Amino acid sequence: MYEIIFYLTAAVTVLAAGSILIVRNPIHAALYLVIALLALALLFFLLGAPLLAALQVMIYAGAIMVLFLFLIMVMNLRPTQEQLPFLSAGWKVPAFLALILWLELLVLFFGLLPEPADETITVIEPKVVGESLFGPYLLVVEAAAILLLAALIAVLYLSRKKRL
Amino acid sequence: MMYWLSVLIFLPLSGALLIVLAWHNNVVMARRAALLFSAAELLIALGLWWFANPGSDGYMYIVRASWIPSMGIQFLLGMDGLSLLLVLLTALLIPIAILVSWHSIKLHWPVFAALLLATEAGIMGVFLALDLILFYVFWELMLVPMYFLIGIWGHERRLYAAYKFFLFTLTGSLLMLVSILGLYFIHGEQTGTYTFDYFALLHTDLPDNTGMWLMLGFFAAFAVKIPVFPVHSWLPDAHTEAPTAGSIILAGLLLKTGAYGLLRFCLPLFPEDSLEFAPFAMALGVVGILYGAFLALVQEDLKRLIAYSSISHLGFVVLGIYAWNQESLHGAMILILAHGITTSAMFAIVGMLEERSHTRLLSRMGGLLLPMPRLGTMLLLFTLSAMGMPGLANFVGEFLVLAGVYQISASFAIAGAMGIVAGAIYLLWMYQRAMLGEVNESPAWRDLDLRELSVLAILTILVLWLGLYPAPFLDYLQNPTDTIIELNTVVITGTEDASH
Amino acid sequence: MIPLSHSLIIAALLFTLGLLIIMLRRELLFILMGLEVMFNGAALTAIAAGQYWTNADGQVLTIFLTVVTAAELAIALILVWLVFERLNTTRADNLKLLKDNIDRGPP
Amino acid sequence: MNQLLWLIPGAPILSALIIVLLGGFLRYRHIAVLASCAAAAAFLTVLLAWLNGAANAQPLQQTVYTWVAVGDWRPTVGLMLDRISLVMVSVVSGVGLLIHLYSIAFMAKDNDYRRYYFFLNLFLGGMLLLVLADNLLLLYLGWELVGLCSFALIGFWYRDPVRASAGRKAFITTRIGDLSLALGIFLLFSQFNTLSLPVLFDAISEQWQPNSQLAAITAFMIFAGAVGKSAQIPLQVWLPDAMAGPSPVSALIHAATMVTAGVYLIARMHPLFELTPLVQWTVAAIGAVTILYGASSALAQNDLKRVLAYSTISQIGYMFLALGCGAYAFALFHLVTHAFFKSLLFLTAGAIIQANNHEHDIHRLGSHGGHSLLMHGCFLVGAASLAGIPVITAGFYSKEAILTTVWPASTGQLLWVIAALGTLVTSIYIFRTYFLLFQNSQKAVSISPVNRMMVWPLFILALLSITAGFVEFPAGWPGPQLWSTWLENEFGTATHPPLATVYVLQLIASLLPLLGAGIAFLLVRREKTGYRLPLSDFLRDGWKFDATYKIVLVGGYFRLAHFFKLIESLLIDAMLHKMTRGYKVFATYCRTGFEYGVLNRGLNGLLSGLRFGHAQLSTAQNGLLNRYALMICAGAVFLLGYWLW
Repeated sequence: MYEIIFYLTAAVTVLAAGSILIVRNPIHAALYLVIALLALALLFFLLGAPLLAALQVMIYAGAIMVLFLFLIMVMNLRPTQEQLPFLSAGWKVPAFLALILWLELLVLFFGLLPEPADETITVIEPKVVGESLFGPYLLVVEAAAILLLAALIAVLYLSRKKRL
Repeated sequence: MMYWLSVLIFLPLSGALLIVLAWHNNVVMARRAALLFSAAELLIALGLWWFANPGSDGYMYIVRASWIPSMGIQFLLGMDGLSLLLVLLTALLIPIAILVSWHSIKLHWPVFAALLLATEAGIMGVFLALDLILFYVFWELMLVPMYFLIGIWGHERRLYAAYKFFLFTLTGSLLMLVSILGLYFIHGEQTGTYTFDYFALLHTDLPDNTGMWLMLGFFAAFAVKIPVFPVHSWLPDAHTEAPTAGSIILAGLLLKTGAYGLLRFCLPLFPEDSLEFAPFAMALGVVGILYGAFLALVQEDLKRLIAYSSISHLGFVVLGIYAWNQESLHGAMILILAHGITTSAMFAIVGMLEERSHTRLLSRMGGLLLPMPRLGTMLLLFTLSAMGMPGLANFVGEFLVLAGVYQISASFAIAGAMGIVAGAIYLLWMYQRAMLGEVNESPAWRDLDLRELSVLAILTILVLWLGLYPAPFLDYLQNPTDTIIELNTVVITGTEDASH
Repeated sequence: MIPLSHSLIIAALLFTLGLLIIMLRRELLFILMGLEVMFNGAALTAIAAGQYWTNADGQVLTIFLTVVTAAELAIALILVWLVFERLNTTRADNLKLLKDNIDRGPP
Repeated sequence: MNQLLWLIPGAPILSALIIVLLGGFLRYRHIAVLASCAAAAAFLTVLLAWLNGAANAQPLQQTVYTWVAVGDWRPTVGLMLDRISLVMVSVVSGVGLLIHLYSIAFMAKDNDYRRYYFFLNLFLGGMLLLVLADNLLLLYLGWELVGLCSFALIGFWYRDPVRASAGRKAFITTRIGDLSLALGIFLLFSQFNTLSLPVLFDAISEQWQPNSQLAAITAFMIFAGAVGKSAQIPLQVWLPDAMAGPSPVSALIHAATMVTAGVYLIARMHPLFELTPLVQWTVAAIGAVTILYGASSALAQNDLKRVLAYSTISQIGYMFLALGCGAYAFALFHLVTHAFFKSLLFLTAGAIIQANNHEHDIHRLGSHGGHSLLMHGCFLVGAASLAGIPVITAGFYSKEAILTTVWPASTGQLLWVIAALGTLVTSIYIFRTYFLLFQNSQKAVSISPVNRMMVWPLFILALLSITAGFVEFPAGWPGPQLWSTWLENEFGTATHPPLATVYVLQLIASLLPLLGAGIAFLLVRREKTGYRLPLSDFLRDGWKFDATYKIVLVGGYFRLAHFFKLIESLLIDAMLHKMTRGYKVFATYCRTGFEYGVLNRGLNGLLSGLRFGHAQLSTAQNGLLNRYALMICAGAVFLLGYWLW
């Protein structure tokens, strides 16, 4: 049962991501992306990472998607007039390359990884993650904070009407 | 107490930085700040003087800190009587240069002030450094701002003069650098410790010819700065084209670094070779005395005339240094001070004349004593000092030099004494053409104002002090002189031992 | 039980799809979305691996990945907006200012 | 008393200092009175010294402070008052005081009084320092200081270029003498390592043999210094021109005091000169020649002050003659009397010239006519004393004393004849001047009354010009011989020939001035009809010394200087320019030959190759985002494939 849910969710994720490739309307694409992200959050949960699942919903599906939508709204984008990939002439080479890449990864995973020793799913509690974050990774957290601050400043700067 | 020596160097540097950063477009504040910094420097120098004991042996103050230990380079400063007096002279002349430039510099005052202060730091460093590399650093440090002082604020042919100045002095100092490195490696190979420490290098055993070559490297750098006869050609141009403050620093201080270098490095590091070289150096000195005096006679440009007179006077210094005895060394050192004061004052006066009439040509002056009695009197006083009037500063130096030289060689002394007569001729001729006779043209001559008068009054007091009561200064010179003379006797007894 | 390799295959699929989006779509917003997909593929890898070794580090890495994505996306979006404002287009093909032009010669 | 010694030179110098510093706040009267008070202070101190018995006691000494300190050698500002300096100090301060008083009225109309009194006071101080110095270094200071003041006062009216040049000439000419003096001092210093006079005299007499070469050289050098200051041949050219200064200055500096500094110097250094008869003889010979030179030149002058200037040269010649013959006491004696009568003459001349609108020519001054009786009388007294009219004038006694001692010296007869001839000519020229000046004086009463302040100094000097001689009667006379006995300790006694010879010589020497006066009377009468002396142009130009020096020395010197300037510009600067140009040529060659020919072509080839490659490769740089992503992907594929394989 557990597995079924998992694979189903995985299928949803992949399908949603694939749909982004082919839809014309940006709004639709955004919706597909939300679906993919939410599905991914479920995958995280199923894999035993509840904290990350929650974060995924909040940050990606919540915040980032809003940004996308907001931008699409502001720019007033119409459904794109571009030739869709499958109808255009240039789709074969990328598709081929992507296929090869996927195969290579497949080979990598099957060829190199040992069989899992433990069959049960172990849930890693948020507490553990938090201890790890504010323990050995404290400095990285600080760095991330600074990165965010820098991004914030950069965005503020770029959005000014009169730049220096 | 000791760290004041470092303060002497870094105070003007930080002052220069502060002025450039804080008041780069506020002329009034920049002037005041520059004056304040140089005055503070003067106060520190006076304080060091006050607490120094003239009778103490060797160096009164020493600062030693590690700088680049892997190469044996230290931050080593030391002050003996000679350095002390020259530091005092430097600290005195910089505020005077600033005061003289008060209104005459129209462009970029803050930068000008900063460069002046940077030069001061360089000169202070030269007079204090006892690590050869440190010395070399300061030696070059004072060159660069000077180049800009001439090149930016000079007169019509300033770029030519600045180039010439830079090329001459740079060539000399590169030769010195080669010599410094040579000495360093020879000493290192002999003792195993590679160091640029002056005291360590003092007693280096040099192979026969090497010593002479190394000495000549040092001598080349110092001779260009002094300047000694065949390499003097940059001086008249640089003096003539430099702004007044530049001329004051050039004549009053930069030339002295050369003489100081001879006394501090050339003689003590290479006593045997210097002794061997002494007759040539004295001959160069004598030639410089007479040659400068002759050329000064036929100059039209007042600044050029004083420049050539500097060559003549510095000839006495070289003569005195290489005569190498009690009287002549004292005389040379006093003459260094006296010439610094006298010539600075004369350049300041010429600057004041130029400010009023925009000319330095003697042919366009004449009769100026009538509209400007104070200026005329001051010029007379310093002219008299320059020509060796007893009771004024230069006389003590020249008399002692000649009295000392006479004991070594009468003919050099006679030739040098003829230089004094020649000095009287060209200086009086100059004075007559500028000050006496009928007034030639009449721009709005006005007499000295309070600022100018006070500048000259300070220098007047010094000239009289040095001339009438030089004993306190001479006391400070006793120790350095004794040190140098000891070297001479060591050499002589040493050779005697070898012959026995 | 779900083997690690399956998770990784899904991750690889996601990554490849994202890459395809980037390579094939001409609209800047789509490209950014493709980028998101790729990031998420990477995040899935990290979490799956972390769970496999029962280690919190995978999740920590994902958190940082999220942070970086957020920062990147914020700046990228504002840039897209600027591009749209200046050039009035969001088509990647129209943004060829960096194209080298041999006829102009070296600068 | 020892502690007051500094006041003698110190008072005038301090006053000079006050004048230069605070003079701006003072008016003429204050400055003049201050300056005169300073001179009076100096004179009173000297009087005090006399009253305290300085004349007979040991020399007074005072060390003011250590001047220079070099090792063990510490020359001081030290003063010494022995009998020689006492004579000089008395004369200098006395005459100086009188001339300060005279100047009060004389300079009243001049605007530059501040400068005048500054230099006059400074001169007085310098001169007193010179004669009081107990070491040669300080003496040299005074020596130069008076030279400076002389320079400044000769060129006092500096707006006239001729006067300004005269000052410069005086300074430089004496400086040449000073050079020699300085070298003499160096020589003494290098020998004895001291410059203190008493120590030096002991050392000289102990260490140097008579006739030794070193002593001769030293003595000669010092003598040359004295020649410059005292305007003897060949350095006499500056003195006639020095008359460009105000008359009181001429009286004080160029007649009474500074020019006699050379005499004082030789007298002071007499232990050295006594070692070297040759130099002594040279001194005498130079003196004798100068007597003739000055007297004959004075004969042909038309400028009143120049007559007196040449007369001064000639009279100092007498002093040198006396010095050369070992009669130091009589040299000083003549110095004193000369100071009196020559200042008298100069001051009188100054008053006459000032009263006649600065007219210097004696012919025109004579034809003006109007001179007061006082002027007439004073000039007559001075002239008589200068000529040495027997018995009643001071000049007679001093000159007689010299002439008597010259005879027994080596080649004394010849020298005596020259000196006697000099006496005759002296009498002729001074009475010629007198007759020319005052021939018409009965015609008119005084037109401009002379100021009271100017009269008193003249009276005193006139009185001294007559009575000063009575302290020393000639040899063989029944009067007292106070002077020579008083100075015996310092110099020893002067010899004189047997009394019979003495009387004959004295008779001849006494008659000569009277004869000269008669000749002068005849000469003046003929001169009015247009007669001119033979060689008068030659004589008036001072034997053409000036012209010769101007061509040979001054011209040569300037030519040499220009030559050096040429060398500087030709050799040194031009060489630099040549080097620069050569450097430029080399650089140009490098540019055209190497740079263009070799480097550029190679570079161009390389460049075109690169351009080609670039054209081929730049198709990849198409700016399309998707293509770039494609390429990244291709790279990833390649890398992964590489690792897998």
